[in-house]
Amino acid sequence: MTAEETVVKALVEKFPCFAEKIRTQRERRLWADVPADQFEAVAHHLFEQMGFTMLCSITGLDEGATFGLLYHFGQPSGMMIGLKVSIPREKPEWKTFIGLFPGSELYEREIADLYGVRFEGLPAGLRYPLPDDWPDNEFPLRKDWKAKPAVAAAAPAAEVKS
Amino acid sequence: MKYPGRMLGEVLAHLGAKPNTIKYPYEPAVVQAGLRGKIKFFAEKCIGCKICEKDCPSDAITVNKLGDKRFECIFDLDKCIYCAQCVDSCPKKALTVTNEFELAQLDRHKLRFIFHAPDAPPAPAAQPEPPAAKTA
Amino acid sequence: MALFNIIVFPGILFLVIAGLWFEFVDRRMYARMQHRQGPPWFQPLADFIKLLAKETIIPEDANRFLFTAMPVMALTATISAFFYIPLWSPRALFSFPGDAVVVMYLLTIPTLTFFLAGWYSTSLYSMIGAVRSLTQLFAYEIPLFMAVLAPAMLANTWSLAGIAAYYTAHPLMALLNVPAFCVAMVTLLGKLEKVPFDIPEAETEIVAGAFTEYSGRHLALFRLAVDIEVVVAGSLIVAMFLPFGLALPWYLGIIVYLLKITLVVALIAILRTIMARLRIEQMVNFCWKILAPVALAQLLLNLVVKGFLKP
Amino acid sequence: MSKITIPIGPQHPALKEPASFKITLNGEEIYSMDMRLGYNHRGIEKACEERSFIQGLYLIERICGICSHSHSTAYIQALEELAGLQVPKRGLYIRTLIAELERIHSHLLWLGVAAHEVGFDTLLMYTWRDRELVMDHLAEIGGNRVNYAVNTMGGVRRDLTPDEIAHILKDVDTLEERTKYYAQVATEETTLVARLSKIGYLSQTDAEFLGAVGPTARACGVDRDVRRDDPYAAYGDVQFKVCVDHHGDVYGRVLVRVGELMESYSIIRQLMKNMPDGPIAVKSPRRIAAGEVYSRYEAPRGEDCHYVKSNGTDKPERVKIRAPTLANWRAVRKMIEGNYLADAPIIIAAIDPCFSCTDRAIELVRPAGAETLTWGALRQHGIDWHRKQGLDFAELNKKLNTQLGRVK
Amino acid sequence: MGLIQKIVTWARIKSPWVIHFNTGACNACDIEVIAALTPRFDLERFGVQLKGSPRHADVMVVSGPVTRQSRDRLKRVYDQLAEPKFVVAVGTCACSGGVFQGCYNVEGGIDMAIPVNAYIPGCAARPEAIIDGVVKLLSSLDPKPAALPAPVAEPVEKVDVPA
Ligand code: SF4
Ligand code: SF4
Ligand code: SF4
Ligand code: SF4
Ligand code: SF4
Ligand code: SF4
Ligand code: SF4
Ligand code: SF4
Repeated sequence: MTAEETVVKALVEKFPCFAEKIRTQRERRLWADVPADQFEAVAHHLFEQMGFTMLCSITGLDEGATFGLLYHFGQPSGMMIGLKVSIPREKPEWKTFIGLFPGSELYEREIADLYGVRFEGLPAGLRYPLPDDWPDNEFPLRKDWKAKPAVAAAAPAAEVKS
Repeated sequence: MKYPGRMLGEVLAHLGAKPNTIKYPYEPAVVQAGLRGKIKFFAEKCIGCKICEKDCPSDAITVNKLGDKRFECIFDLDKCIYCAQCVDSCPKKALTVTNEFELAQLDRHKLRFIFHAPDAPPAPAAQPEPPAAKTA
Repeated sequence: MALFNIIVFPGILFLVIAGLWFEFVDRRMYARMQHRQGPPWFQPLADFIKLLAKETIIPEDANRFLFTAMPVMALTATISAFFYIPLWSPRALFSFPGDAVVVMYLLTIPTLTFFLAGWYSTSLYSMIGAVRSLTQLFAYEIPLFMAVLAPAMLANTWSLAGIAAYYTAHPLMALLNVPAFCVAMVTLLGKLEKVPFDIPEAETEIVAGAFTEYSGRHLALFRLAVDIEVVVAGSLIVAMFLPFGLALPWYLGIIVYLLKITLVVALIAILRTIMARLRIEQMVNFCWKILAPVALAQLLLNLVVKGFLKP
Repeated sequence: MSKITIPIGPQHPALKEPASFKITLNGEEIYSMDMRLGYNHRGIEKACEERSFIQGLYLIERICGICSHSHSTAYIQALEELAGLQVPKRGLYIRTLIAELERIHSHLLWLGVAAHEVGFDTLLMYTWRDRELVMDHLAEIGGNRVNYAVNTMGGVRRDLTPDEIAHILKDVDTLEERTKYYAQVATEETTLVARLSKIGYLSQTDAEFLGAVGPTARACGVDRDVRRDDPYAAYGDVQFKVCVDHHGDVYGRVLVRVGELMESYSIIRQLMKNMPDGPIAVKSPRRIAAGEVYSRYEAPRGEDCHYVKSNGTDKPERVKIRAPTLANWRAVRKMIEGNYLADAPIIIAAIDPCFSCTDRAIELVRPAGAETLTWGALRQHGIDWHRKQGLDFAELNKKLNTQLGRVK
Repeated sequence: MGLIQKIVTWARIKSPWVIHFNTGACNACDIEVIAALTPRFDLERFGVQLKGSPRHADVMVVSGPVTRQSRDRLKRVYDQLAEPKFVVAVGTCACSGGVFQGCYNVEGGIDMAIPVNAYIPGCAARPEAIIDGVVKLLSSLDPKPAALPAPVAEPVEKVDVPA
């Protein structure tokens, strides 16, 4: 049995709802959609029981009616699993994972800034990466967001001293 | 063994040696043969397909049709990132890279570089239109 | 004649030229040891003139009086110290018993002006730089004093001219002072705030230390004061530890003197090329745990030798 | 004693890129640090969605100029996997060669910068002088000293001539010798060792927990390297050892990077010896089939991850970049606590931060709720601290002010 | 022009102290600026010294496109420079925004925020190109520019300068 099959089997045993949803793309690359209510349990299980101790990145996705949050967990052996959870666009709220993966702080702040997702439990801190004078309720990575002149103000070169 | 002044020997040896510094700009720079510098345009080869414009990552090249099979090409040297993708993309090899890199100017306007089309064939003495003003 | 001596030679004009020249020597050697070409000979002069002609900004909440007075004070103190040091003959321009101590004190003044200048520029970096200057001063001043005392004690006089006369008479005695010379060289790096003791102006930590807010004229004068301090402190070291060739005719004497100063400047340049900057508390430890005991041992040695010679 | 907060950055000589840190000090000791990143945020991820794959490649390459090849390779690997392109062997070897040359230039650069941070400019000058050899080769092969633009979809853009191979091999020998010398200097120069060891300590557990990557993690004993764990390009074909060290401090990070330099020389020799013949690229389509891919790459600073999602057009649907420095930030915060202010620059430099992707901006951080410090308060703090150390500036000040006729 | 003026101009040309500011560059231009100070190129030949404090500098070398977050900082640092001051834009980004034109957080070239005295295109501008730009700027200050070597390649085509 390949390493990928082992991981899939272990996961399906613990969370039967995965049976259909895990996709093996190639060596060391697994993908799965996870229901929102199961996500925390799955993440803890991966971290505590299966050696997926690295959180490589959190990717925000704009999928129309929902926002996707794609968590990539890795094992030191190189195995990667991408877990996607969808949260509704009208109520973009999700939980922070800084207790389990402290490194997720900046990734979460980034998504909060760029997509407007609120992370419950994320301590107040300096914003990242948008500028301090960025207007509220402008989330540049949402698909319906277009750079407005007010934001991308490109004042012409006033005078070029030569 | 640890001791302070570990580099003493090396440093003293270089004190008398010829410095590593090149003579530029008093002597011309020695540049690598494949250096990607300013792009050069051959008007006679161009067919006006504008693939170069489309692939340019930084909106630095503009090809204008002046008349029948006559094209001029405008480079904004202050926008070009000298990636030579346009050279790779051009189906007619109407563009090449040169290794000219000393492009500094005090006046930004001088960084717009125009390769003019060859003079129009004498018959229709139509005055070519001025290039469409690009948004600055 | 005295006026000529003060203003032209070996006075202010000479000091300015020598200061700028030795800055060039130092920077050029530094560059060559790093395998690069380095600045042209007129560089320090060009820097100086340019700074004089540049706009001078005084920070709003700085103390205007102190801010402008400090560079002048640093400059005057260093220059006046110079007149008490015998250069190429056992005589100095001015001399009185105990002038060695006065010169040492005068050379402390520039550091104090750096401190005050930094403190009253009220910028964060200047203030940290200022405090570091002072902390560093307390660390190196004692070993430096002790190191300089050693040859004076042997010569049994507190006058620089007297010391010079003594060693001209007993040249071999100068060899006894080699450890003190080493201590003095190292502490000199601290006094001149050169690597490894450039902590008060560590560029990567606190920008330019006490001078961060200085610009134009004031900066030019400060830089000049530092350049001249190199020559003056170098002269002091030379007078104390390398008292050779003082009996030569004056033209040879001058050449020998210049060579000796060049040697000191070269040593400074080499030392600053091959070391990394220490941290302030490492520097203090080093001064107290290593330099001070060495200087003390030298003092004891000289005492014993003197006891031997007496009877 | 009260704690004070000082801002460092975004414009600061120790940081060549803008970032701002707020450091809360307890005396001269650092109590905590927070940072404001974002000065370099340009919005590349959004811009990628608005440009074609090929235009995006040049944009991605310019996320960071120091390891431009890392980002461009991570991205192009993702595209090739999406499009199902089989890159010819020779193309992969050239890509790997550039990757290793880049690692050499980056580590030499870092060694110099680290030396500069502790005031040892001579080492900076020497390492950067030798780095020019690598830059020459990169310019020779790629056509530019940085942002070589070697990658293209389906392979690489320029081939190697036998002459160049011989030339590179010769310079690798020179560099190997120089590196051995620098390793000696770094481990034997007392003043340097005094400044590097025992500062910025991070334990192995913390390194793993905080998600540190690259040399930063390997210097703490974390044995991870994407080149070995998840091989890409030609790394499956070469033998190399992953450099791990257990010092956990800045000194350990120097050792790891020097060790990696030596490994890179050996990798380059193997690549040159086994360089296959054949084409260097395959033809690529303009549109790429829908799908999503996660690509990993071991950049000089650690693991670089790119996620690319395509929707079947000639533009990507989503590009996500997780640069190595970003992953290391949490660890830096931990490392810096309890060190002296004077060591802050070298500790920060020790992870080899580049903010251009992460965004370079360091501001020493203020604890939540603390009021802004006025100059007066800061001055008072300085006085208090030094009085505790046995220096009383207040007296001095008073005297001075009375003398000047200004009664305080 | 009086003698003093002449001497001052000479000193200014011979002693350009530089402060480096990155407004959001990709680092490549920055490392090339640093590389220009190292042994192979050694800008100190022309009297260039890299300074940390804006108060000490004459020339501000700026790399990178102006991002929203760095714009105000840039202006502030520029204001802190003592007169006379010059700005050199290094790299295509600093000249126009380069590849980052149109990114939402990028405002464009340096001249959007502060006046620029010399533009050095290139991505990244080679150290030689930086030297070339600095020398061009300095010689423009000189009423009688010293003869500079001819450029490596002659411009072949007619150059048209739109008004
Ligand atoms: S791609 Fe070539 S042929 Fe087409 S417009 Fe551009 S230069 Fe002309
Ligand atoms: S070299 Fe690159 S940036 Fe310049 S015109 Fe060609 S494609 Fe555009
Ligand atoms: S060669 Fe390809 S890219 Fe070029 S014009 Fe023809 S189809 Fe288009
Ligand atoms: S780390 Fe970045 S800012 Fe620092 S020296 Fe290197 S390139 Fe410059
Ligand atoms: S790790 Fe740093 S040097 Fe490497 S590509 Fe990323 S930003 Fe550039
Ligand atoms: S972490 Fe630094 S070196 Fe790496 S890509 Fe980002 S800016 Fe560049
Ligand atoms: S990679 Fe850097 S510049 Fe690009 S979007 Fe992310 S934070 Fe911004
Ligand atoms: S001009 Fe090019 S190399 Fe320079 S900062 Fe911009 S993208 Fe980077």
